[in-house]
Amino acid sequence: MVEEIGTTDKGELIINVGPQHPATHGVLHLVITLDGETVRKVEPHLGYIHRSIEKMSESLSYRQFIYATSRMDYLSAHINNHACAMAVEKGLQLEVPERAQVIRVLMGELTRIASHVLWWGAMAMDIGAFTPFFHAFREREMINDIMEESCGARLTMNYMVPGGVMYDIHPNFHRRVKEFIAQFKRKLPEYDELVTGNTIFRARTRGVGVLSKEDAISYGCSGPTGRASGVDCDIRKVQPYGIYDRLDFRQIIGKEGDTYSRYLVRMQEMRQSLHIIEQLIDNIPEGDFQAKTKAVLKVPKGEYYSRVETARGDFGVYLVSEGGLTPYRIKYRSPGFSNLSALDHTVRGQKIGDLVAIMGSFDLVIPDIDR
Amino acid sequence: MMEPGLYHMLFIGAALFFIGIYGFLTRRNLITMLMSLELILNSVCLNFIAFNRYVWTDRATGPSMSAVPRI
Amino acid sequence: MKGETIVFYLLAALTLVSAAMAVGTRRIFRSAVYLLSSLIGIAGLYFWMRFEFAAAVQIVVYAGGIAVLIIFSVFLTQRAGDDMPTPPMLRTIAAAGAALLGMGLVMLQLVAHPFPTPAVAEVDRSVSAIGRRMLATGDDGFALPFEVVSLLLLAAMIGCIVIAMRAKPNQP
Amino acid sequence: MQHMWNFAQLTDLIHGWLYETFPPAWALAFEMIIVGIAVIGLFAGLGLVLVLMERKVSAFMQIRLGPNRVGPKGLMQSLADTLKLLVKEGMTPDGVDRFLFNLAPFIAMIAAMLLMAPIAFAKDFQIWDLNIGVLYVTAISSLNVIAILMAGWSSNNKYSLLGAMRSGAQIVSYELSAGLSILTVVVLTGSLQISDIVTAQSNGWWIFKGHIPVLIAFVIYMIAVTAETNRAPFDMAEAESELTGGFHTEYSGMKFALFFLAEYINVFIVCAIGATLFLGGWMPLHIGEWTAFNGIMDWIPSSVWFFGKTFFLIFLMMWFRWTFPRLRIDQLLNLEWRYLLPIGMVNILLVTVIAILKWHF
Repeated sequence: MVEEIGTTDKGELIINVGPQHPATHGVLHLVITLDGETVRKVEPHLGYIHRSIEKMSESLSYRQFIYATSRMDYLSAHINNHACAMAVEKGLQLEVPERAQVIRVLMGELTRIASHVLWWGAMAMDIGAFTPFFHAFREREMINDIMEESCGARLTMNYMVPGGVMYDIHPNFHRRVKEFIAQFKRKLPEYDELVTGNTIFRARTRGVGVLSKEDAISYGCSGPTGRASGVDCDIRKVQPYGIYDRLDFRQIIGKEGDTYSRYLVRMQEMRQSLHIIEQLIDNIPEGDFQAKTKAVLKVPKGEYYSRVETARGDFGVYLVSEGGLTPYRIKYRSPGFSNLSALDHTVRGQKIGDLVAIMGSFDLVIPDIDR
Repeated sequence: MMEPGLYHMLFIGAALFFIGIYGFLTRRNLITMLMSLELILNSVCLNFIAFNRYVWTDRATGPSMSAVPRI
Repeated sequence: MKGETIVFYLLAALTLVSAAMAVGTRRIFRSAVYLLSSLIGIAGLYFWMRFEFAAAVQIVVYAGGIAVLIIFSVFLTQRAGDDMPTPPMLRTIAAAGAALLGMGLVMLQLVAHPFPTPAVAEVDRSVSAIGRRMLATGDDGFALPFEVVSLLLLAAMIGCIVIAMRAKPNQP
Repeated sequence: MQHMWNFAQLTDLIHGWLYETFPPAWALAFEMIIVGIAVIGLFAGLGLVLVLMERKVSAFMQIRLGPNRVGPKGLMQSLADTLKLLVKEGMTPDGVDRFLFNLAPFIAMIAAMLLMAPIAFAKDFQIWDLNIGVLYVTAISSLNVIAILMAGWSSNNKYSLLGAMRSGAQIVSYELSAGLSILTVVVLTGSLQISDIVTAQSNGWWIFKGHIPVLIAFVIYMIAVTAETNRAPFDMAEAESELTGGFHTEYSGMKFALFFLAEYINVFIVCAIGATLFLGGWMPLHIGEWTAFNGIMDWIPSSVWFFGKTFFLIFLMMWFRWTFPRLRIDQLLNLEWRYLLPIGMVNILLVTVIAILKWHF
């Protein structure tokens, strides 16, 4: 490990970016080695918000541990919960009612849009444009309102339970989502106008931070970050879960693997998610929203794995049960951790400004990296 | 104190010049030596301008001349 | 005493004191800042003598150009925060002696030499007059030095480009 | 009606009274004091107005309301902020070069104040109409970079140092373009004096009279001064997402406020110079022989014209700031050296030809 303050023998500057820094969007600590403005090396230092969620889950019941995962990737709380619920359902061999399946996917896709919208604003802010952030929050607020009504919370929803969802959707849900779809369709071109088409933005992102397909695979990059490099890794297509195999949507795959293509992949994904929501919103089947389960869940002895596609990529839950009241061991595979590992490789030789842009395009959520 | 005139300016010029000389002789660092040289150059410019102001006022030689060492 | 006189003495003090501090201080960055303030004092003296153009050029060239250049070279080549070593006592004394001796000799000459007082009315010192003079080819024109300086600058520029070019192939 | 707004009579009155009542030296001293107070008052007032304006403009662009609690419609917000900054503890971190650290904000402030001198705020209302007005502005504004370099270096912080280095490279480069575009108007007018430049536009502003080259010069000027005042999209020196705060990372309290104020005053000054050079300063808009229209335009006081034009340009700069992403440092320098400077150089040749052949109106 290098000395954290000072200069190297070659006269390179060593700078701490973080743990509190506007560009890291959380308590990530990067020790960067600079040659003038050029980044020579990036060393992420983790652990500033490690809450040992995996260990904590071992002492929580099968109903409770799900809620801890909302605090990991808090922007995809629904989708994280979905993965945990699925792992438990696999163990219990529960059949989830159709209505619950549809609601889960609807909520998941709304979450994905909310997450991507926030990322869009934050990335623009990283590159120096403030205004998109506020525009992004206008749409995100609508989704948060929908969530609040149905789930009772705006950020850490804890809505998915083994066997379905916790409550039925709110009567206003249908109308509100319709309003959101109309609004979002109107605003997406505005997003493109404000950021995508901007010459400065393109100059800042095109050809910057190129991650080749091979590197993306070897670093285990998933989600939009991996797909922008051409990796075919959308879990919704590769290993469909829930009702995704019956839905009509495309997996967005980029070519260049640069910051701009990561940007475009996410912009396209928002459109795809909107398309999924449009397919489902008028076809929510009647029926139970939750399968009948016992009051105390006991997952039979065995190992269960479920994976979902969160807004950041491949999220996996590996659950080992000894047949007791709590999981014997839980391991989460979080997309952010693998994506962050590609940062050093991608950033070397770029400028400081690019470091920020690349980090923004990786869409890192720090609690997802530091569990 | 007298009304400031040519002699005052020349005194300042000379003092700057020798402050520059002193710096040039004591420093052993290229950049600081360059800085001392700047002082010397400026004392020359100041003299040009002062002479133009007080002695040969009929021609605008001073500013023009002082532009040359400045470059 | 007139207001102008006070202003003159203030400017003179600023110039000389900061010049002395520029050569005296042991921190190289401070030295650059003192040098700049001395040069701005000189610009003030030019203003005082009603040579506005020369004063403005002085500020443009020194504050905008040379001071920034010096500060950048300090940043790039020196450990700017460290104190510079004090020069050996002998050299300090020798340099001070030489400077004082020279100063004394010059002052003797200055006092002894009577300068002629101007007989002719003041000439137009406006920017356009200076501009005409710079490009005049006549007896007191400055076209030749001007061109020579341009040539020098061109040579310096080409030299810079050559130095900058050489580093290229080594870069990754 | 317009005489009510004519400051010339007021200033003449004060000038005459002072010189009748007191000996010349005292009268001069009193005039200096009056001007000093006026400048400081203007300084503070402009700072308050501009900060509020920035916040309101950004709120407008960002679909929010902006400050709306202190005073009617939040008008007193910047006053409250100033008060807060005044009473805040000014921290000095360990290991800084205390002298330079404390000096830097004042240098920035003094440079901004000195810039006020040659600006013609209204008809015959100018502190110092010196014969090299425009050059003076260029010269003094280059002092600003020294303050930034001092602040950046003395903070003993690498973010500050990087910000200062960026800012130095940026200001020194963009000064060339700004200077060249100022020169186009100087070439057309044949004078560096601000009052001459304004008078030359009595029959039409240079941006209309000077054909396309002056328009190009105006665009280059706006880009270059945006860069010179370190405002987005060229705010490399601050670049809060990269360098947290650039050269003023370590500053707090009143020292920070001084930097902040100096930045806004610099914005005002460059816009005022832009308005003076290209948009006719306090000259009203006249269109050819439309006597009635011109009469109405004349009726609007000259100070309103001046401030209207200046604030329009300031609004333009704020618009840039809240719309564009930030450039990268190498792109920034490329823009200057590869595009703006060559264009400016060719442009000034064109303008010279126009001026010699008297093609302008």
